[in-house]
Amino acid sequence: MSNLLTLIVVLPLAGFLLNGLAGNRLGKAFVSAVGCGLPALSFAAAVAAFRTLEATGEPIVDVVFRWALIGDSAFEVSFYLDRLSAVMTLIVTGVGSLIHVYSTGYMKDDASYARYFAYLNLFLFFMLSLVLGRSLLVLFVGWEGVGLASYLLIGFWFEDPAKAQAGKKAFITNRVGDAGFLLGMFLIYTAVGTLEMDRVNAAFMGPELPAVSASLVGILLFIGATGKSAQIPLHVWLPDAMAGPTPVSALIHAATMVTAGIYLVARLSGVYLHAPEASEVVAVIGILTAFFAATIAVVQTDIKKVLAYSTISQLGFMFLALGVGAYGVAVFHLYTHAFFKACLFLGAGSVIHALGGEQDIRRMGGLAKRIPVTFITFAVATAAIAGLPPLAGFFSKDEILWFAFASEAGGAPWLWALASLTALLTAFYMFRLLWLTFFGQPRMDAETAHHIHESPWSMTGILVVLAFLSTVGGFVSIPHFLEPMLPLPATDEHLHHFEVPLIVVAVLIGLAGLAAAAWLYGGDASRAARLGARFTGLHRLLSGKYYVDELYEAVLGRPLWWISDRIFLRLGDRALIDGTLHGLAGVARLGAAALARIQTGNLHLYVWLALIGIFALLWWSFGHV
Amino acid sequence: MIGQALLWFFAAGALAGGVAMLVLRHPMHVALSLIGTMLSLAGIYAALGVHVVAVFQVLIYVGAVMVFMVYAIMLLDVRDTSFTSRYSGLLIPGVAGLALFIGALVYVLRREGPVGDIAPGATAFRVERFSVDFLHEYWLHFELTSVLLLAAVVAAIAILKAKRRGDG
Amino acid sequence: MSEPAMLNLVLFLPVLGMVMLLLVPRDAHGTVRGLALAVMLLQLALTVVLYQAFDPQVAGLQFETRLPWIADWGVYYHIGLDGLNVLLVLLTAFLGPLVVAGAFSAIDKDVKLFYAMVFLIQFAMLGTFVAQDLFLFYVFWETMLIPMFLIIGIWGGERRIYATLKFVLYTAFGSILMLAAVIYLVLSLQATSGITSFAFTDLYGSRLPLDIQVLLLGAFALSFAIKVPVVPFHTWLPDAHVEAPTAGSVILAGVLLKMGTYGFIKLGFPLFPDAARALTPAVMVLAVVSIVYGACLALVQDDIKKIIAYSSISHLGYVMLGLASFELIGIQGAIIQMVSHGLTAGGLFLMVGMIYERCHTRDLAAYGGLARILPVYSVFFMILTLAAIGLPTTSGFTGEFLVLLGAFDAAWPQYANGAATWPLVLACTAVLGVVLGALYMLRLAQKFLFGESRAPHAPLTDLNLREKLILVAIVAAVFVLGLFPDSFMQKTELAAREYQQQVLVEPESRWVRAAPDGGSP
Amino acid sequence: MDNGQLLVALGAVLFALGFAGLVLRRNVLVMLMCMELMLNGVTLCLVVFAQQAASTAATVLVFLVFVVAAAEIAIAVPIVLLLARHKHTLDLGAYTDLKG
Repeated sequence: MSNLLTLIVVLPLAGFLLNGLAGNRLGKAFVSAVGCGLPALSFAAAVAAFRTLEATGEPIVDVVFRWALIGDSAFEVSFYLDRLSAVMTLIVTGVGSLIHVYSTGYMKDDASYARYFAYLNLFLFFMLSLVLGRSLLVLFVGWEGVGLASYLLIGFWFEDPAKAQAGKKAFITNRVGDAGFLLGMFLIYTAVGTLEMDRVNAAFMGPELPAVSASLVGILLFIGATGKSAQIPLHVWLPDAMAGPTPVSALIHAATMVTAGIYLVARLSGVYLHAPEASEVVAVIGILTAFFAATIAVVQTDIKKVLAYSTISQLGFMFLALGVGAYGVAVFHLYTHAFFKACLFLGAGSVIHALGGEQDIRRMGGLAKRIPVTFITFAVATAAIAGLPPLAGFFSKDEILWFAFASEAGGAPWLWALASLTALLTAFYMFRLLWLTFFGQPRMDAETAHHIHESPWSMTGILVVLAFLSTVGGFVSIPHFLEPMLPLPATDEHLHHFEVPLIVVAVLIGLAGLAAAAWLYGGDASRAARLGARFTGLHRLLSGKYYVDELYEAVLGRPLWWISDRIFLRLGDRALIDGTLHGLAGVARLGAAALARIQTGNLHLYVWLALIGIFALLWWSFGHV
Repeated sequence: MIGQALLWFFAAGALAGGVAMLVLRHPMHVALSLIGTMLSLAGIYAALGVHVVAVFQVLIYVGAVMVFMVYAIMLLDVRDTSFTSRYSGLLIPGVAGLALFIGALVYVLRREGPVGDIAPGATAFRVERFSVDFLHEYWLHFELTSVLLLAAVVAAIAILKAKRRGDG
Repeated sequence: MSEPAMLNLVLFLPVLGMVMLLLVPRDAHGTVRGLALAVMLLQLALTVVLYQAFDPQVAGLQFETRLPWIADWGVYYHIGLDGLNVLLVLLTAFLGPLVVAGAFSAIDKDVKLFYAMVFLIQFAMLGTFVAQDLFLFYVFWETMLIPMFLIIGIWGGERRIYATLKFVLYTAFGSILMLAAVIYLVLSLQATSGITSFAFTDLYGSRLPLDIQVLLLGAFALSFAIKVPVVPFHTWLPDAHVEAPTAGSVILAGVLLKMGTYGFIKLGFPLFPDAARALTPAVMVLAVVSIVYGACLALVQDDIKKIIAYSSISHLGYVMLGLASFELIGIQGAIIQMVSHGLTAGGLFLMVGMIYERCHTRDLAAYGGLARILPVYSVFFMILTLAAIGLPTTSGFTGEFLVLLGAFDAAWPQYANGAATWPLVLACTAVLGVVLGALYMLRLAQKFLFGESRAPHAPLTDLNLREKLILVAIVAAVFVLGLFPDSFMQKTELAAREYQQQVLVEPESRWVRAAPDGGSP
Repeated sequence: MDNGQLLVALGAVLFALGFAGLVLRRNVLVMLMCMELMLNGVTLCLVVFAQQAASTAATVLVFLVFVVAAAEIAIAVPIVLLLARHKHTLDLGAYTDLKG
């Protein structure tokens, strides 16, 4: 089938239109069928397309229509499936379909059920455009579109102003990144003359480099990626985005949308390969984000916020991999992360569901026996993210650490050291979360405790599937699969004897984190409390998330408002411009008042003045005729 | 020669009437001197041989306009401040203006020299030629004139109605 | 019917409509409204036929009519469609029925006069677009002022007198200068080539010294800049919008503001190409200042109409930027952005009108959570908001993207070869304006649609069928222009290219009309 | 002094006298009549020039001036009547409603 790619993209759109226009009238069963069925069909189509790709080995191109033709510049809407986008498409449609099914249970009693599924399908549509778009333009359409879907879903319960506010914050922060993206895109267009990414890559890989600094392009596009993938300095929106329904956090803010930045960089690897400075920036920003987010996650008390910072941290890992040239590895981690982070979020959703909406881990505890399926899957996913073998996270994280250490395209020991420290923190805060949630004494009130129940099979079933994937996913070597198009960077021969010791260190780190969490939070968690009391300053700094939000508000938000209100509106518009106008009007009025004195109403005077006027004219005409 | 004398005679009459209008106190007297001036002018026209204009001058001005005027004066025979002090506050500026006017006139007449002699009794304004031309070439103007008159009639009526509304 | 005749019919249909309105009894409001809508729909249908018949492969004018008007002065009744005006004519005809239908419930004072004024302004706007003779153009240009003056002055809000005076004085001031420049231009053409002509094509050929060109362009540009409006000539706009009735705001934002930008592209820059090139920095700076300044001001307003009014300033800044880039992509983007702004701002003003009819206030603080109370309304409002932000798949994106790409494309080479850095700085600043756009529009949507549900005069009824149809039409147009702009841009491409040539190509090789029988050089 | 000069001068003097009357006299009706005098002065000049040019057009113009004068007076007199009713005086000094 020639239009398979179009079909993949359009199916969720159909779901959006159906559910959005008629969903409320058609009942929940219909909404669920459309909402889950079409993404599933899309997944099936993706599998079919993948098989075709496997069979032929040639990328599939699907030209849909011409968006614009201006002079010699053609902008086409076309879809492009190669190994990279195939992996992404399978993740997006696969995990996406699972989360749709999960949502039928989670959102069962929500009044806006149809609206929810419409938004979710809309998200899938844009995400697939992003992943499958051949041109940067189509990618950008998807890029902005997923931002929109994210905005709508974060603010899904819009009656709470804080939630609506969080959606807005996400959108605006992303817009800042998008400005960079746009500039990068313009620069590419100016230099290469096309926005089609395979051609852009080819142009940069070709014998004649385009007359533009690849690093500049790379950095500009990376600014876009920091917005979407919540990297420093644009990471502030993701924790707030947890205001949305939990399946949304799992799908959009963990598994798929936030990885768009990684996809973008991997997609344009041709540019980044020739941009060592940009790659360095990517690596440094990645590792810094990973580290700082992990430190914040250590003290968070909201179950979803912990996971949110964990997501930021893991995305930082992926950028680290991209920065050292290991594109395939980054995608590998993206792939495993999609499974275990989705599993964690959905597990958290199940916990929240069980506790009737409670999200504070200080009021949880002892849930292991009450909701066993959730507990087991959550534990598996936690182990996976902590990097314990043989779970999925172990493989991908280990490869990242290795390339951070040994890659000749920017690897360095200090990157490895910081990454390992971050991995330790990761293991620690994840097991802390596990302990506080599932072990120890129950800390919720009796009423809540009484109502604790395991979630319906539509939710637990998905958890099991995802936990299974988190377990075995690591055995599919994505880097190897991608190698034909995203070759791994060369590593320093002299360092190869470090490979095995490093793996051992990584495993030990994971176990150390586990042990530390168990020791600190085991029993009544009094050790942790004492530790917190000793380092109050640090604790406050971490709990305050390094006060980045406050900083932005003080440096950007308030000055912008002040300038707009005081300088532009009051001084510029009202005082200067309107003031000048009203001043002129006043002068005119005064002049009129002065002239009005001649208007005595005395007709004789008027006539006499006319007489004088006639003489003046006569006088003038005598002079001139 | 007689024509020339008549011309001078009527010119003197018109001038006298005009001056009298400035000094006479009673509006009726002013009106009578204006009629005198108009009749003198009619005489001048007749002497020049433009009988059509002369006839119109008498018919329209004296016959219609001034009669209307006289009626108005009789209707409004108010002995108010305009009667007791006939001149406005601008007496001296007004006289000065008049003097300037005359001065300018003299200046121009001396500067420009003769206008060109016009023999009394020239035949340019023959009645039948005028009539034929008027209704052949200037029929549109003729019609427009009637429109103007109609408008004047409507306006006069409107004013009178306005008076009634204002009073009531 | 032949196409030129049809174009004349489209132009004079509003006049016909006015005459027909005269025959309807004063109190038969239903008949008046129905008649007005029918005429507008007929006009739209005819315009669509014309648009379909417009051949994108033909450069220059199509469906031309040229009749002597004041022959002694070389004034002709000369109209025609070309690539620059064809989309704007379509936009005007498209908004006509929506304006009329939108005012069905809002206007119940002097209904007949109101629709007569709408027709008159429709006539004047179409005339301004299709005129190919400077004299005719000026006549239409000035005619627009009168109905707008009355629409704001009679059916406006509390401070309507202030607003309408400000509007008229501003605009009239600009027009006077333009008139002086027009007269000078025609006289100088007469002096140099011996032709007395007001035809655009003749005037394009006149070559004046640079300093004169700068002065004349200044006069034209001031008039156009006030209409656009470009900062700092903009303060009439918020007042006019706030006080105008909905229909007035829609006409104002939808079409009237485009007169300014259309003036630049059709007259200002091509008539004085040397001056245009010399003044490009100033124009671009003003454009970018408008983008940022308008956005910042929109951010701190509490009156919904004012927010949209200031956003118009920002959006038209993009149009100016595209026009002044003299890059084909930028010019095309500017044309699309004009149409797009007409749709989104027009639609938003219509929607504000709809809520105003229900709640009688435009104060943002009075509202909240409308998404719960008025779900259908909110969906439409959200879509138009997103289109105003320039989200991809909407018309706003097409315009903004192409304008920015064009500006950047023009600026980068200058930076790369070391000629000038400022164009690049301006282009980058304009790109940052995209962030501000999201900021103020989302602030509006946020306070208006989300949060706790409250609104004056609750309970409210959601949109009725008439209102839904109006909005569906606009939203459909927004998406068509966002998803499939190609066919529209094909129609404008040749004209955009010609405009670019007129301004950029050095005068030596520019076409100059030969002076007839040895007139003085 | 030839005839033409005489008559043109006469017309000008009549015009000047009328104008002076307009400035000097208080009575509204008298002022109206002064205006008629001015008109007569102008007409006289017109006739003289027409006579010189021997043109019928000028005669037609004279005729039109007459008609205008008649129309003028037909409206002016009712206005004066109204004014007099309203103010109970013909003194122009009392009519200062248009004072700015």
